[in-house]
Amino acid sequence: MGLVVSAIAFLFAVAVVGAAAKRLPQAPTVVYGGTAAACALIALWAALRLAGGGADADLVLPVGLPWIQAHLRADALSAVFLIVVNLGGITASLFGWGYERAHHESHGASQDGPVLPLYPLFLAGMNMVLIAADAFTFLLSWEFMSLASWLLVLSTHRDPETPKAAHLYLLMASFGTACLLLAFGVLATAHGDYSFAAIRAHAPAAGAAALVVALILLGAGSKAGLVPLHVWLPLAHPAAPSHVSALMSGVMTKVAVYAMIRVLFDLLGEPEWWWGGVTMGFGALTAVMGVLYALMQDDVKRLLAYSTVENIGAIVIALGLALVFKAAHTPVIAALALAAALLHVVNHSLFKSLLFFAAGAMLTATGSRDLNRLGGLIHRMPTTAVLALIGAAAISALPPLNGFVGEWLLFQAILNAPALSEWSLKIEIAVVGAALALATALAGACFVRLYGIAFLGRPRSRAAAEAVEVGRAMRLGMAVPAVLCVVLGVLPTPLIRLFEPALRLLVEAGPFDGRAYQPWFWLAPTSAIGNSYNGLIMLVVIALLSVVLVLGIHRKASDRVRWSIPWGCGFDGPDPAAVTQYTASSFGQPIRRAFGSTVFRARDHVDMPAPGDTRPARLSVTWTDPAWVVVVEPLARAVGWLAEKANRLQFLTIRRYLTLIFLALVVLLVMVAVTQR
Amino acid sequence: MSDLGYDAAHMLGAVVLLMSFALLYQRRLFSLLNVFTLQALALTATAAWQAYSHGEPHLYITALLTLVLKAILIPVALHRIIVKMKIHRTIEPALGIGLTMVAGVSLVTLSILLVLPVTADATALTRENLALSLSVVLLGLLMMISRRNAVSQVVGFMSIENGLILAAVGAAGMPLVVEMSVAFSVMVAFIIFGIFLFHIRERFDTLDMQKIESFRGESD
Amino acid sequence: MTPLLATLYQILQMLLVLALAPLLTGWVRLVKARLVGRRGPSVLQPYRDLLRLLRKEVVLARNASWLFRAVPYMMFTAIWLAAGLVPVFTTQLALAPTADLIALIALLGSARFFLALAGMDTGTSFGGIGSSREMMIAALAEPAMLMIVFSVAILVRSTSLAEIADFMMSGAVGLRISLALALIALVMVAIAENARIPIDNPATHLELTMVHEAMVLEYSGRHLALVEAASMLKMLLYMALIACVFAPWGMATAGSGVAAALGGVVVFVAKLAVGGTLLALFETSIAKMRVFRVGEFLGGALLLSLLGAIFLYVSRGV
Amino acid sequence: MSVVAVIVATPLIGAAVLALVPGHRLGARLNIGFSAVTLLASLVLFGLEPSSGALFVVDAFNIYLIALTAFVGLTTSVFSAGYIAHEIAVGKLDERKLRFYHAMYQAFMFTMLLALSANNLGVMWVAVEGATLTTVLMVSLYRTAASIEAAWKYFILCGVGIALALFGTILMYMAAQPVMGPGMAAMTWTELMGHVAKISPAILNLAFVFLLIGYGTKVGLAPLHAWLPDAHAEGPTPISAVLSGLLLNVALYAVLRFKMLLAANGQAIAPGPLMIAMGLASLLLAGLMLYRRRDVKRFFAYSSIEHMGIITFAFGMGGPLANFAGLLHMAMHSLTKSAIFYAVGHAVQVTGTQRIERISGLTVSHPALGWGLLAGVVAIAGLPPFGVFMSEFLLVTSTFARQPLLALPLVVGILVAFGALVLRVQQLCFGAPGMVEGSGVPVAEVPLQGTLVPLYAHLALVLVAGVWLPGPLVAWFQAVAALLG
Repeated sequence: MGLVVSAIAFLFAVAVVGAAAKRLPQAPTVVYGGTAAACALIALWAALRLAGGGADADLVLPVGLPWIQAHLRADALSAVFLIVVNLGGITASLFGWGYERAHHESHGASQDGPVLPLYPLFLAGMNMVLIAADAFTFLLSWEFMSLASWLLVLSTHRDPETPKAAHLYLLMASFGTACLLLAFGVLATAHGDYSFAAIRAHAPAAGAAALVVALILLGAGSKAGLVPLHVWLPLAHPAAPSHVSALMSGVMTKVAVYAMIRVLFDLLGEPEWWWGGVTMGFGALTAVMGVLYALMQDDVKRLLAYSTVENIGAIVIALGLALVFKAAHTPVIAALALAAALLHVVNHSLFKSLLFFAAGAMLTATGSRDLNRLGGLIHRMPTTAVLALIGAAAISALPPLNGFVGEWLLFQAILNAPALSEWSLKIEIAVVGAALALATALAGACFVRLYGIAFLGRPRSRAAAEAVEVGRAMRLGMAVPAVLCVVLGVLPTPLIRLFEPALRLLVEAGPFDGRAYQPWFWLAPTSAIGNSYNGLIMLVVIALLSVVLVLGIHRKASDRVRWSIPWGCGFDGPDPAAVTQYTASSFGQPIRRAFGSTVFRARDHVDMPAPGDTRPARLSVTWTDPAWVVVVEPLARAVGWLAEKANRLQFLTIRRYLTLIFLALVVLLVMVAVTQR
Repeated sequence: MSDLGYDAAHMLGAVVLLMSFALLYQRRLFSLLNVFTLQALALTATAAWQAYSHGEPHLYITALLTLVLKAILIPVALHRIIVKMKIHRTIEPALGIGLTMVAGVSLVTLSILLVLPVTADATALTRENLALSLSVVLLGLLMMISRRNAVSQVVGFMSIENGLILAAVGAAGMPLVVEMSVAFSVMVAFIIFGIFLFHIRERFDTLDMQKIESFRGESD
Repeated sequence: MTPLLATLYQILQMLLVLALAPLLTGWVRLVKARLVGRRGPSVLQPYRDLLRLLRKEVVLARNASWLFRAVPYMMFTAIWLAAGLVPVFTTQLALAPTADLIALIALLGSARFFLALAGMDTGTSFGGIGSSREMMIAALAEPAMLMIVFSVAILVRSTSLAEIADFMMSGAVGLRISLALALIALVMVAIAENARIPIDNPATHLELTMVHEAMVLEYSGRHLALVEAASMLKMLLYMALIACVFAPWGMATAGSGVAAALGGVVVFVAKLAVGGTLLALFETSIAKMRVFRVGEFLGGALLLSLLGAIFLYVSRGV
Repeated sequence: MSVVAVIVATPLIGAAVLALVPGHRLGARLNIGFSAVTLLASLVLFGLEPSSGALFVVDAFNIYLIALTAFVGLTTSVFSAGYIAHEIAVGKLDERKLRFYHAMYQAFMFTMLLALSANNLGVMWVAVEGATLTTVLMVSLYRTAASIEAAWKYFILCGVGIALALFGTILMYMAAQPVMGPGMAAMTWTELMGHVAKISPAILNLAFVFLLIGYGTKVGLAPLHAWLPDAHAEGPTPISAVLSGLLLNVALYAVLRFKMLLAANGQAIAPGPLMIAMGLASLLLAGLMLYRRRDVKRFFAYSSIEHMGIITFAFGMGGPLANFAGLLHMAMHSLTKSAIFYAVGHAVQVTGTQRIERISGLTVSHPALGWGLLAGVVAIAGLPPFGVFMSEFLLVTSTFARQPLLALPLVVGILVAFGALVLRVQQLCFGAPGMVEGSGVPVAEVPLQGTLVPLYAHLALVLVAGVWLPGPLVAWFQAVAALLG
């Protein structure tokens, strides 16, 4: 435990070096090297703890609230998330180092705000949340994490959109913190003992517990991006530099998931059956809405951010299922669902980081995140293209990659719905399952669109046509998560085994309990629906079949190849702007028509020139986010209206101010007169 | 304490309150000043009587201060200001006189209601004194907010102060009365000084919004 | 059952599906031709077409990347493997525990994912049209498929196809509304997934209505042969799937011997013939629908399958 | 007691000396010198036993407030030295005014320290009144129409407030006199605390209402707050800093002393609901007001109202946690808000404007200043790791546990204000820096006058307090929290 705290302290020290970046030319190397080393240390420590059974490690520091001090504890659950966070930290540091250098070379002295001093602080904040074991330390770290990431978002403050995004972000983050504050207010004992140990010892009454569940869903949900609290996420995540976006989307949202798990599974004690039902419902809404939003985005990073919303939805569905099964006293199934959640947490952190890195690489190479200005990058950036393809396939839950394993486990849990006794839950789970399936399928469409438009086809701008592959550090930063995506897809069982202590801590069972035959390369969880999956064999068979196929075909078939110009309806020139190929908007059209016209009020506007006019026709798409229309805008209007009304008080005459004093006095006196009766 | 002592103190206090009502009733500035002078004289008498009946010589100083400042200096100064600065000699009530009177009566009722629960361990004089001074203070405040004219507002402010002194001299053996009344007088002097020096004629009630907004850097 | 025999069966199945797929396509074409009063090509014509394509040179779009050339192999392998996983003549397959019905659906999803990417690789409008429509169809077909799995799996208490077939053969399930709804939904999905009328027309090259054909428009030579063969395999796969879940009779099971397995092959061929005939009948009696109506068609499938899943709880025994 | 006398006397002597010293440089140095002596003397208090006499009292409540006041007095005098040098340079102030300014500054410190250390309620009242007079004169220092207007408003409203407070004080004496007999004892706080249980509650209630309204006006509680924003905006920035950082605290301190009496009485009305209502009103009103502010100093003045609302709410809630939070918040707000005003003072001087929309990109043009301002606003907005976070944490959690319905408006108010603070600080600190008002010079090329040491000293203290509170301070807070009921 001392090691983790020292590593976090080291992150703070690195931040100080980062603050002196102007005077130290080696500062980027020191900062990113330092953060990578610290993260590696913590991740390794956590992995070793888990491998050793995940015993609790405790430490009390003489800081924080004076009468309880700062309690730190790394139990199995913390260890799991420490691995996730720091794995993300390592890859982001690798990529960030290359990213920073590339930007330094191309832009010279940066006009942007500082990233170097804040980046380690952000990592430190996330790590601190995970090891906090009292409400004060927890929320302090939580809000510190928000603060650091807010400043990181503001590093691109010269972009006129950024301040709006940053403002909304910090506001929503604080709204979330406020909800968590209230939740811990209920949980803490009356004497101000905010330590988790004391909270655990005092189970709240039923009503209070319900309140806590609602507040946690609001508080942690706003950070994780649960619909309709997601509005800030697709604005803020993309605004930061790409490696920070990766951390925010891939890792920070997981910290929010950690908060949900910590409170719902650990601190609140025995769950009620409807907690999971509500949680699941939000998850399903989030998953479907998130991916539909993503399908309508033309901005690569914003698309990825919306996809994060979708994946968080999937994770929250899994959490809800686990809660439901825990409440139904079927701990093994609960463990199965929770394992699916944790696995998806790891998976999403990997492929989302990878994809954000790829977006950063595209941004570095072409200077654009607009899909309609990209295209054909597979020729100019071959390594990035391959790695991004792995990421896109993994996030689309294609076997034998890791995204599919999480999905598979989750469906196994869903299929155990008959074990429950509540009818409403059974039916809800069926609907949630359909929603999840829909979201997964739409995610496939979404990433075909992203990858197809950005990497395939012909360039849509000169910058894309002249893109250059990014440097070695950035490629390495992408390669690590890509390799892990494959490895975890093929061999998920050892990872789930590693997480087992956390599952036992939370639901008191493991997903493999009671199954005799358990080789390490086989995924066969205990379930009423007996099943198994083996990505390794699948991969081997696919490889074998491919070899057979290629050999067979090439023995028989002609090897002649001719290159030719495809028929493009008469349009074909070297000018990227005159290429007739599908754009991001046109690709999205069928799905937009099927889903978007009612939910998002999506409308296509075609500007068709008259016959004989050589002007190109233009298609523009407009759509509105219902969460904005229903939640954000009315709130903003209400505050604005009230502020306008209140503002009149600034311009009264002195006599009227005196009247106010007089009235206040009289009211108080009347109150005294009345209460004295 | 003799009955006479009690009755006299009571009577004088009642005169002060009566003058407060009279202040609310005035429509002309000069008569307002005259009524205020009367109130100050009544207060002087109260302070002097208390000094005599309770044997507290320092209250004579209070009486003297009240007499010199409130009954002579301030009315004279205000008179000069009105003349010199050509302030309108009629009072513009922000609240109709009738309504003001109703409000005043309600305030006095409120004061009495508030004082009623004061238990018997306080002397009768304290209770009476409390009700009277509370009424005077509230009426002074009412005067300040129901008149648009700066001078009448100053008068209202000073009538609040009269209420304070009435309360202070009535409380047996209250220390620091003199010090506090001196400190307070400094404040009143400040106000008059301010009006005089900065020509704040109607600042109490500037209705020109545009002007205020531009002052405060708050306009668009 | 020895692992060796299971492996043998598995290899046999892989070869069998490969061999039968063009035959099924040929059969459907023949029946359709006969139904509209033409003589039609030979049942073996698809084999000849494939061989001819293999011998032709490959013409590649100037802009095509390695992905374009790799995708036919990738998708063919994925569909081949998927087809190999559906029990057709025996439930005793070596790869059965490797992948269940969910994994099978995902494998098909992978194939589609890469084919859609390939459609966009050449940088022409047709590829984009095809890919975007294909993904829209998939977005609805896949969840419908998973809901069908949901209904069946909850009844059978397994998602393993072998166990589903075993269970269905045992007759313990009886007649159920859920299953009926699931069957209808599955047929609808199968029609959509195989680009059959009324969703798509495998024989058209009219740009406004093309879906699948638009996506693979730039393929030629051996690549096209692979793509075509994969489509044929996929059609066979879906028929085998319907047969396996809803009409598994005649399949060899755990206790039965090699003879039963051979019998299973014969029964399977017969099932295919019946299925092909039904498909041809259906296709000749219906008109193609507009592309944007497809969403409603598949949305209907999804709702039917969801209803089926919910009906499970209403009916007895779950 | 002699130490307290030294603490109080030093600024008084300072005022006299500075009134006679010509030359603003010498004046500024002497100002710093006297403030430093005061601070040193007040630090000595930490080593002494708590004691009380007829005139002065030193107990757990005021010991840290005295030190805090002396400390902020010193740092502000340091800031002021740089500030006035710039004002002289641009011709907004002259030597004569500065002599007056320095004398008044020390006089103000005298009244603050006297009010804090006075044991006699009458003396306390006189001191608060003196504080009003001295600051009124300083607010109108620039003699602009707006500053005179502001000073006038300040003076009238606080004059009425102070009159009501005096009435409350007299009532307190009237209540105590039958029990404790005539004389000084009935106006001495420590004596009153000893006998208050026997005092009839009726007059006590009445007294508290007048004291709450009276001193509450000086605290800036809504709807009594109207003087505060203008007084902050129009006076010299060092004065804004001490107004927000010290005067508001002292007025609240006075209210709390009386609240202790009520709490110790036992039968009197619970003052909690009154304070909660006024605190919430201040919080919500100020939070909304923040959105329409265009003047940067007025903006932060409203933020002071907001925080005074939070603190009043905390003391209204009562109980060990909320009272602790209130005491901590008082100290944190004092340090943070004065730090913000230092930063704002510098920002206004380099950009030549007080209008928020004309100031931008401070982190780019003057990184040390910009990040300092940002840190200050982050701290005042209640973000960790600064001290305000700890107090708001305690307040919100304990309120929600006891009175969930009260916690909602509290949280809503804090969030509304938070939104405005973040919005404006982004405008001030980020984006591209502009030109100096009325000239074509880029702001980035204007050098910073004076030192940023006071700003960062305050921020450092607030930062440390956010993660670690010294033991003695916690013990004081807890003792006072118990007395506050």
